[in-house]
Amino acid sequence: MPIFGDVLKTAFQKRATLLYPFEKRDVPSDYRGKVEIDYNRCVGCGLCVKDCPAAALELVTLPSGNKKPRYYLARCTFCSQCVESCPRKAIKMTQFYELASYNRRIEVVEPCGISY
Amino acid sequence: MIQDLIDLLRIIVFPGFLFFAVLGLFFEWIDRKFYAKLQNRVGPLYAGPWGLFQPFADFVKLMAKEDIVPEGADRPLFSSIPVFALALSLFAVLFLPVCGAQGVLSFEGDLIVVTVILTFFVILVFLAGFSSASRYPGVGAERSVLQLLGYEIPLVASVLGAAAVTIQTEGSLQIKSIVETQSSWWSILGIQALGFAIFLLAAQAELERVPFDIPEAETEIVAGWLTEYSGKKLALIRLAKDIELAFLCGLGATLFLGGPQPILPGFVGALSSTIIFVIKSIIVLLILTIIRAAMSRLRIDQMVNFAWKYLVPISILQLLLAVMVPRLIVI
Amino acid sequence: MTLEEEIVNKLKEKFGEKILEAKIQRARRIFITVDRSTYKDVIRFLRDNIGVTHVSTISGVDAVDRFEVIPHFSFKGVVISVRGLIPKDNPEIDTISDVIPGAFFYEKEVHEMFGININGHPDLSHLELPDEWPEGLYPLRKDVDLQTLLSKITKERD
Amino acid sequence: MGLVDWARIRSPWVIHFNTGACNGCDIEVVAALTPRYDVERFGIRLVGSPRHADILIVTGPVTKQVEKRLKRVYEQMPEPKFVMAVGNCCASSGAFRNCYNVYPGLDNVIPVDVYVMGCPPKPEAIINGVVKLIEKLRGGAS
Amino acid sequence: MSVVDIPIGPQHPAIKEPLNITCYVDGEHVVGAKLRIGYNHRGIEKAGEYQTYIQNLYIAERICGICGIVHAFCLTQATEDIIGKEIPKRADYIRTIGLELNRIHSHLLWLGVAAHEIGFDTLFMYVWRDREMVMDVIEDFTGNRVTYALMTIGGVRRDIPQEKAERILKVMDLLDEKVRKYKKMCLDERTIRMRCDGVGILRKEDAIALCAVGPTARASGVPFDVRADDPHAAYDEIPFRVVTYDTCDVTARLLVRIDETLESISIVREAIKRMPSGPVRIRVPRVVPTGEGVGRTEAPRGEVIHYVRANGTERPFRWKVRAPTLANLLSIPVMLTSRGDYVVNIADVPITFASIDPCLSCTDRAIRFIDVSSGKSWVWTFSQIKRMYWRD
Repeated sequence: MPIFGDVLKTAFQKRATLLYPFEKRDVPSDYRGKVEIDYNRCVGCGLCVKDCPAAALELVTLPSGNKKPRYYLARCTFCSQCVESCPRKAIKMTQFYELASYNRRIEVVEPCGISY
Repeated sequence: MIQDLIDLLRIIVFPGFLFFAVLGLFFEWIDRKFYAKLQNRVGPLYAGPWGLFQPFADFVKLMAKEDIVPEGADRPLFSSIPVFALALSLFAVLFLPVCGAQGVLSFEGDLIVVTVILTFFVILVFLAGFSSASRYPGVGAERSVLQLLGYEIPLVASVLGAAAVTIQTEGSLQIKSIVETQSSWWSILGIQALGFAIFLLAAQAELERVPFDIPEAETEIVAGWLTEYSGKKLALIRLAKDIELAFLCGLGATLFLGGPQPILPGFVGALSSTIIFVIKSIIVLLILTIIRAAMSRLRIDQMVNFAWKYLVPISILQLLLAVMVPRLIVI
Repeated sequence: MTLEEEIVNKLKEKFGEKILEAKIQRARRIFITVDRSTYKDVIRFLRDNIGVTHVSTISGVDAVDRFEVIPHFSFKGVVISVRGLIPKDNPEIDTISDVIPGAFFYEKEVHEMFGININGHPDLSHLELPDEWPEGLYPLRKDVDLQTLLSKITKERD
Repeated sequence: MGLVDWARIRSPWVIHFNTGACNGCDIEVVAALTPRYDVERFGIRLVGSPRHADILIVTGPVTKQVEKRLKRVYEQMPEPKFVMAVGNCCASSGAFRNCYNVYPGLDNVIPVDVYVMGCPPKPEAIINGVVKLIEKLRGGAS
Repeated sequence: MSVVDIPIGPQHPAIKEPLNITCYVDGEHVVGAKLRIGYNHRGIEKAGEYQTYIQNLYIAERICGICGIVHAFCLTQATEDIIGKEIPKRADYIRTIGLELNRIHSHLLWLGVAAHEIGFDTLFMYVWRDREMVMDVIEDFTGNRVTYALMTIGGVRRDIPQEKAERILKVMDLLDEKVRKYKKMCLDERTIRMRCDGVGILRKEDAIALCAVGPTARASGVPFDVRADDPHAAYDEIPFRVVTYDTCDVTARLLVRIDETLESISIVREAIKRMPSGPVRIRVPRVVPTGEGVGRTEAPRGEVIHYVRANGTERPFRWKVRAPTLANLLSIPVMLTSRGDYVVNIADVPITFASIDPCLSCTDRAIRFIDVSSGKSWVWTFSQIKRMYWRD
């Protein structure tokens, strides 16, 4: 029973556990987390909306008449296709991954208040 | 009058019900924590210091939860089993010599009562399974009885083996005299080492722990006979099982490790003997936990096979040896 | 002669005009088109004379003017796709699960999704989608609109 | 904070139900149990029987076929009970929005207490969701 | 004793996915099994016809969370066949690395789950602890632990820079040692062998007749591996061994997977060593010309095949997916039915079922089936199938 030895050895090893909420690991620099849209660079071409596999981006018309994407966090698949599709490099993936929420409907990024 | 009060306190508080309830929860914590340690984890951490109150939190939470009796279950039987289980395990611990060589209850032949109690647990499990009127508990109950057929004889044989010397020298089947016999020489140090190993395996089966957690095999029959229990009933059953764990560890320590006997003679006193008893029980518990961590679950047919092919013959052999060897030495 | 050409030649030799089209698309990919009347014979021939035993899957296609059933066989790395053509007005085809037992589930799948009858299949009973799925609605047919299907399951999509 | 509330937030037992997920979230939920993350620190145990559970962890978009079972498991759980939706296809139907056999979100079927967004969420994010749920319990207690 | 039916699932601790196996049980012996899947049926194939190829790439990845990259690869392979453009060599190598890292993680995952099924939680914990190393590498390389979003039509989306390649190699070395240790453990540990030897037998002729794929087939002695038979990506340039065992039981499947993990480790090392430099993707038009293509690869669970029919638009005309589990499910009732000397216990059901490494989310993507054959009639069906097959 070779595992007996391993089991006993493990008793004297350092824990492998990361005490998560108190200790955090760095996520890789190109981790695909929550999407961030730079509304100042966005020209509202709608390419990202067209390519989004989950309809997480939706084009809305602002009072100024400009079109901008609205971002639904609860639909996003974090595939970063929109980053690739954007001709103006206005979209980027952040490393933010702690995305628990009590209400999915409030997790929407609105392009309001910004006029291009 | 005063004596009655002291006796009552002895039964209810120390070293009776309350002490063993706390000890049972403490043992569960040690078991979980050490199991986690063996798996390179940390285990419960945030309930009290080092998660010490984790089993207590589980117990309180379950007590406060909604209690559901499944439709179609035999209601009176289903509801009374947790109480019976708790009562039985609390009754059993009264025999353990926690402080001093004598338990709260002690009389000639109490060892026999203890072995009978061990069998009663299984009967309760069986009834619990069948009163649930559900498939998984039914299978679990069936398995627990099948399993009992496998480990009952080795368990009794190992217990009797430990008592063999006492029977011959003192003609007594009392736990007290077994403890006293071991004042200079622990049973485990002689031929009883084999008996101790058999006792550990049988205890593991009695407690339904890996590799013998067949009646409540999680991946096969969900939670076995426990599947339909919830809320207070589950809390009581879990407490009963914890106390049973403490009881079997204590019994192992009593029969094989000299119980509350001091490690060095002349180190006596009520408190220290309690501490010694607990420490020895913990040693037994740690061994049980290592067994649990280092094996996979057997199948019921393999378990019965293993028990009858190896465990029973070996246990009878060790019983014979235990009876013969001292006699040879005496002659 | 490569393995692909060999297979195609053998088939052409045996069935001649009945092979409507035989195309080697690229290395290890063969597409053969037959009518449903010769479909089963071709597959039997593939098993008996060439030694094909493995069917990877059966794709059903609703090609608007006709149905196609395309079993993809795998033989020494070559994917042989045999296209059986089925007219729309009479959607049925012979089973191949008595020739290659592994086709058992795939034929059920084709039946369920396209409503193509598989003649001689041992078990086509109750194959529809969820129990409350309406009779005669085959989700992968082209005339079934996605929006209608979506509206069947959900009232509200936000 | 009473004793019961103290116990409740320290002993959440979870049951896991896959309602048609791609398995991505499932393995991340299981990964949260393993040594690197070890949610047993919080007193969390993964139990098999809904009768023993406090928190129902649901992964995946809810398919038509699984709906009845999901409701039954939810009903079998004793009060108080909580639901955690892991993954974005559970929160809304996510990438499966065009699939005809999928409900657009778990809250169309049973009430949800906390959503963990991600596709799939990292085990850390799942623990984060558990912590949020515990906060909610604590908030509900006071 | 009369025959009792025990339903396992769709919510069951042993099976993390919704599925219902009804076992017909006589005492502790299983005399028949009935499968009912479809709890995972989402309707992806229909959705695929309404989405562009680019969107389909990501939904393909979510057919299955464990072997998602395989489905994305098959879709790109089939689509590239239609487009008819060669993709850069470096992309082929990166795809191979992605596929093999996926296989390592999947097999380790399986090993842990199998240990859990037989009640060996400690081994489960150890394996999953070490699996985290692969997950870290994958996260570092692709940006997510599970969904890689690596494949795209015309290449891959991420390059492997030198420092990442070195990190991968370092982890491969560590892992190599660990996996060898697990192999020894599984071979020597008595309780594991007791639970796995002679359990879930699928004879070679049955495996061929029922078209089993992947490790299930290879454990029955059928050397069927798409990577070797139908080389794609960089598999034709990297030498590797097709692992087969012929004891046909769960132990064989266990060992096939462990050995394949070792093979995969060596493939990853070799691929990184031989990787040419150059671009990793070519631009392809959004509109795919009319045509059809078959994409095929070896997933950790077996052969995956995608059939794509294009009609000259941005959306596929038909997209058909077949996941390996569906091919292997046909073998499950055979493995789970006691016949003659071969006895199946209830306790064997989870490990036998797990031994094909079921991944139902792929299987159910578009279809559900109900195998209505009960224990007895299955035996009949099975013998009939055999008679049909071995008719001469």
